[in-house]
Amino acid sequence: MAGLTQQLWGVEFQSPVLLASGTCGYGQEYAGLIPLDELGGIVTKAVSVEPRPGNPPHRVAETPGGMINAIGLQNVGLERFREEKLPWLAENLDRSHVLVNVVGHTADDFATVVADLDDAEGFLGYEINVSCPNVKGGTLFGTDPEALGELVRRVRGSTDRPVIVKLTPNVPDIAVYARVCEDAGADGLSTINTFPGMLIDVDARRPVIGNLSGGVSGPAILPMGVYLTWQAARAVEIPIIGIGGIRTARDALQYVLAGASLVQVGTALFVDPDVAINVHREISTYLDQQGVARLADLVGALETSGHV
Amino acid sequence: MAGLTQQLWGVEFQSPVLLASGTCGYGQEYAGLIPLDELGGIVTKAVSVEPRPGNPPHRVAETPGGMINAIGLQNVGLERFREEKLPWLAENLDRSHVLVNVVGHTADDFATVVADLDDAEGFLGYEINVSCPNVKGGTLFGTDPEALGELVRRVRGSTDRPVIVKLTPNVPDIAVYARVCEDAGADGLSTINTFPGMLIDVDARRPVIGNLSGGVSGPAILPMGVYLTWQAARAVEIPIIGIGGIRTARDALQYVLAGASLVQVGTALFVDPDVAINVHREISTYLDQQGVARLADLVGALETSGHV
Amino acid sequence: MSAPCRLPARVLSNERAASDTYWLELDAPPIAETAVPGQFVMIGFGLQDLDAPFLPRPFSIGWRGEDGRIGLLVRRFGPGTHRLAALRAGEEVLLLGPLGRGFEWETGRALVCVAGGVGLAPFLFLAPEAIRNGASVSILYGERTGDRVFDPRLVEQLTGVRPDLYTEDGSIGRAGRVIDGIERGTESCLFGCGPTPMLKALERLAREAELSLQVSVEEHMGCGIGTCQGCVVRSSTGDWIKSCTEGPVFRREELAWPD
Amino acid sequence: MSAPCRLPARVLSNERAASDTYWLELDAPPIAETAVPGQFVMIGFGLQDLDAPFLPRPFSIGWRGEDGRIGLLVRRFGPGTHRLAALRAGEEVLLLGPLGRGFEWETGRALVCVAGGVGLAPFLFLAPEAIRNGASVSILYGERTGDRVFDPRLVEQLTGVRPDLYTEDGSIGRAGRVIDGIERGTESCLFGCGPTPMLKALERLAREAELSLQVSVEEHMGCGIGTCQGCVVRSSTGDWIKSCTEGPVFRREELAWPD
Ligand SMILES: Cc1cc2nc3c(=O)[nH]c(=O)nc-3n(C[C@H](O)[C@H](O)[C@H](O)COP(=O)(O)OP(=O)(O)OC[C@H]3O[C@@H](n4cnc5c(N)ncnc54)[C@H](O)[C@@H]3O)c2cc1C
Ligand SMILES: Cc1cc2nc3c(=O)[nH]c(=O)nc-3n(C[C@H](O)[C@H](O)[C@H](O)COP(=O)(O)OP(=O)(O)OC[C@H]3O[C@@H](n4cnc5c(N)ncnc54)[C@H](O)[C@@H]3O)c2cc1C
Ligand SMILES: Cc1cc2nc3c(=O)[nH]c(=O)nc-3n(C[C@H](O)[C@H](O)[C@H](O)COP(=O)(O)O)c2cc1C
Ligand SMILES: Cc1cc2nc3c(=O)[nH]c(=O)nc-3n(C[C@H](O)[C@H](O)[C@H](O)COP(=O)(O)O)c2cc1C
Ligand code: FES
Ligand code: FES
Repeated sequence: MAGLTQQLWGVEFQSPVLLASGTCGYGQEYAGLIPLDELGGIVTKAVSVEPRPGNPPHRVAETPGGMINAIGLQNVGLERFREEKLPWLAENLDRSHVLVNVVGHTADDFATVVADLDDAEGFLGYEINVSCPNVKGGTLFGTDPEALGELVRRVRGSTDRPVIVKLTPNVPDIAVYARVCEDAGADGLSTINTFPGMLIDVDARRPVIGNLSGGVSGPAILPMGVYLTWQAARAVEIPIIGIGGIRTARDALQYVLAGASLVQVGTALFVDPDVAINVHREISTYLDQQGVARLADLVGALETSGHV
Repeated sequence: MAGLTQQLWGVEFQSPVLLASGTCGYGQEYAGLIPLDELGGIVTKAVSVEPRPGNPPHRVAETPGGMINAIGLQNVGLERFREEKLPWLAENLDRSHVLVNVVGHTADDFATVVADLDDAEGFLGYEINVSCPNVKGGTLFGTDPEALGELVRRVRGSTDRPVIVKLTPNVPDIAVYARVCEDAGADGLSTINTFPGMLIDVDARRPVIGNLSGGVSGPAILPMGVYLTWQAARAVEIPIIGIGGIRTARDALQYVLAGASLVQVGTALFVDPDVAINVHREISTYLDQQGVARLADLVGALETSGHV
Repeated sequence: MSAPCRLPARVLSNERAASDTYWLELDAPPIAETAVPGQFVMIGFGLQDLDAPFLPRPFSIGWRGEDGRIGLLVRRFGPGTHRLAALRAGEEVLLLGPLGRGFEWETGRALVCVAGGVGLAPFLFLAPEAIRNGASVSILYGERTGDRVFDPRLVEQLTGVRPDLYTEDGSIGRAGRVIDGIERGTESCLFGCGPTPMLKALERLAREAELSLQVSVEEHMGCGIGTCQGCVVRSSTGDWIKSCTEGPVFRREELAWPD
Repeated sequence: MSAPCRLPARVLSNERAASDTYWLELDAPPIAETAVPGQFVMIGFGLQDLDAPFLPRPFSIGWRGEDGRIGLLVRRFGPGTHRLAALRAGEEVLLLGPLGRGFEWETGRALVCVAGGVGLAPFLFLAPEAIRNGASVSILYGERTGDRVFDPRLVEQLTGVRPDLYTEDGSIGRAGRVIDGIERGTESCLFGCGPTPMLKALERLAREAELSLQVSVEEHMGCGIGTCQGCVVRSSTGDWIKSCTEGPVFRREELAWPD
């Protein structure tokens, strides 16, 4: 059987498949349904210093080949996350890893969350969400190289745990942002977050989404995600987590060939909670069929010679 | 019957529906299939100073809810366009309008095309393609506000015909680019061009597309297109042409409510050449049902009060 | 309340029950065995095809059989429900359920179920269960037009209760709105399921008459199990609360009722 | 060559003809009346549902009936062909056609049709037409495995020609590649349709033996009618030329044949 394990950030990931932030809550909700401890890991819903009330409904709606969401980063806040959510993760996840998705309005906010959680148990590191388009100013860090570098340095200085920066897709050249993060000390990148989008109820002449606009996810964004992952991977040495529209092993392997060491599945979970474990199994079967010994051999193995 | 005509740039558009650049050639190819002269108009394949050979195959492939293309702006070049293509358009299109999509490597290139065509017959104005992601450097004008302003001023100075700038979607804030174009004298904006994307043949471990990456179009990008049209429309006074993923009247009306005076259908033509005329008819039926007298009354009529 | 399960379920039958209205029976033993009235399922179409619709769709459990069948009352609306209406016996869908919090009642109470349109569904399930528990059940069932009425004899067959029928066009049953049929000043428990305007009117009535009321609400959903926070409604304390796990059934005091 | 038309076409029948291989008959009079052998149709699924596949798919016209029917030989490959294989009589697809440039021949010539797999399709249409024109036609038909072979008796019935059959696994017909069956040094016209490696081998053989050869090529297509420039192949002069309008049938001299 092919080896699907990946050695990253000083630990072993038993599977390359993680659950994406915002689509698996704090893990607990999916506990009976998904064998969480057999996965690579989960990324929590964004955690901010204060609890966030979030946006008015509708918060989700279907779009062609995907969905749009504007949750508004509703979350329980740092304190309840630490007291109520982390202990469950510490207790129940043994072999899979937890990344805490962190969000804030200022670099201080981010640093506060990181500093406060850092000595707690139950997680491996942080995924810094600089790219959520749903909260006012939320794109700021993710689309401003200077602010981004500053933020990553701040967070880097507040922890020795792995710091993974989750990039926003709506930039002209993601390589620039990838390098900024690497230079500022990031240990990895997650590519990509959702695309800003809007859906209009033509009869009501109103936006379907309470927040007017939201983030588009799902299969519709797969080719964009693969492209941006490839662009980022060519720009930096740090490992990359590929995200966007994954629903099959072949989708995941596109990200891997483009340069991702791990992948996350998000929206597809809503359609089928088994998707994560199925993707894992199908990757394994595929590697065996192809005679590939280790998944690691495929990371960034895209062949482009003979192409333009 | 509701009025679907729009008065723009000193002329009347009998229909708000146009065919998008690159999806209807130079019109002639669809002549027997689509009642071109009943539409709002067509936008030609990009015209550059010299003929362009274009990219190697595969040039097109299917993606979830859409397609990816990397034609590489293959076109007959300015001279043959003027000699062979424009005369056909001048002769055969009476009531619908032609926009010539212009592309180049330098501001000079653009100005040369415009200056050379300007006294020819058979078209209304120009759609300046600053956003094609397929040719190296092709995103330059579209993602660099300064270069964009410069380019638009150059083109503006070379013609009295309407100059419409077609914006690229992969920018953090399209309003900035919209305003730059307006300030530089553009008469209108087209939103949006395709999203950079990549598709990988997992078995071959190669990009499916000969050019490695290409532009994603089709229903998958509809919510992004509506959002970006809304953002652009709020930033400027000049009219906007909404583009991206349109296949039904309701799709088109989303763009109209978001602020577009006209729309273009592209990829959907490949699925059904009747799409353009069907969208026109269904808009008409819809307006009648809703008791809306003129389509113009819906332009930008999105109601957002009571939302966040 | 037992843990939900994921279950590819075979369509046993799918019959047109009225205009745009279908009675869909699925083979889903684990759900049939544990569900309580007011709970729902998410129906998805899987990831193999990229067919629309993409997101799963929520439906009240409208009935359960001893043999593991569940019945859903589906009204055609958009692409998801059109797809469901077109299902044929033998096809498969992906179920997640049972989900959410159902209706609650004390034995011996008189339950008045107020159903607007396919809001009838949960009460088809509730009525026989409640009657078995010793409650007395009446059903007020309203539709806009007569052609959309789910046959009252079928309702009686499934529940043992003959519904009081109202149509706005007056073509069958009494002319008027279902809400008109509620006797104020009763000691009964009101249960409501239907369009928001109906629920609002019901709430006003219950508030004024100081009646106990539980309603089943409908909001767009992503996951159905509490992870995505997509399905919130405003609580009486001003918070956004998840209708998929804290609801879909709420006591009227739990919710904010803006005009 | 007449102008293509857009046509919602009803499926008349769809029968499994071999492993993964289907014979699909559509009601398409305007196409049946004007098509010439080697031309193709684009089959799309319309814009109403957002079902995959999105882009239309190209298929050689494999036969035409007097009564307006056309027949297609479809091999299951990816989502588009899976969908086609599952079509049932009465369903509709969206056709665009007839498209492209077909095979050309002079009356009285001996035509040798070399078919790899479903590359057989255009020759089922060509053979009877050419014979009616006074040409003599032979068909060399190869498949990788016997289970994929379209019944030679059916070929004979449709075309009047009994094909020389080759399978690589040797299970039916002669063991080996179809290309082995070509007699060098004949005065015949070679026509080829099949996988690219086969076409390349055929081209080398024709070049060396100085035989006339026309091949039908396959490239990904967007529009099928020459507007999108999606379907290019390399010409012998180094240009990218559109296979949908300048082809899909090319004389060997028109194309570049890189190794
Ligand atoms: C708990 C619950 C129980 C329900 N029970 C039933 C039932 O028994 N019978 C029945 O016919 N319908 C029921 N509905 C409504 C049903 O879910 C919607 O009619 C259906 O989702 C519409 O999908 P569509 O694709 O046909 O329409 P669209 O309007 O095209 O759907 C687009 C999006 O909006 C969502 N949406 C649209 N309308 C509703 C709605 N009323 N509630 C929730 N989401 C909606 C869809 O899920 C989808 O994500 C219930 C809804 C909820 C929340
Ligand atoms: C002129 C022409 C005639 C053809 N005639 C026949 C025929 O008679 N019988 C038959 O079985 N097949 C024929 N093909 C091939 C057929 O079009 C493909 O098998 C089909 O498009 C594959 O679609 P898919 O969704 O099943 O596979 P996928 O590989 O998933 O398709 C993905 C994309 O690639 C394109 N694609 C994949 N393979 C091919 C291919 N070989 N040629 C062109 N595009 C491809 C598809 O159109 C689609 O856009 C012909 C192709 C061409 C160009
Ligand atoms: C309902 C929902 C909530 C999300 N919340 C967050 C979040 O809190 N933080 C974050 O970084 N990304 C969030 N995302 C983005 C996802 O983690 C992921 O990047 C995106 O959905 C693309 O992946 P997918 O197509 O597999 O869903 C959310 C996505 C969805 C659908
Ligand atoms: C095959 C193809 C070729 C295209 N060529 C051009 C082009 O030459 N110039 C241009 O401005 N846009 C070009 N586009 C972009 C379209 O005009 C349009 O902006 C985009 O496809 C989004 O619209 P759609 O989703 O309706 O296709 C092309 C698109 C496709 C699919
Ligand atoms: S639907 Fe996801 S939390 Fe309720
Ligand atoms: S397929 Fe569009 S030009 Fe050939």
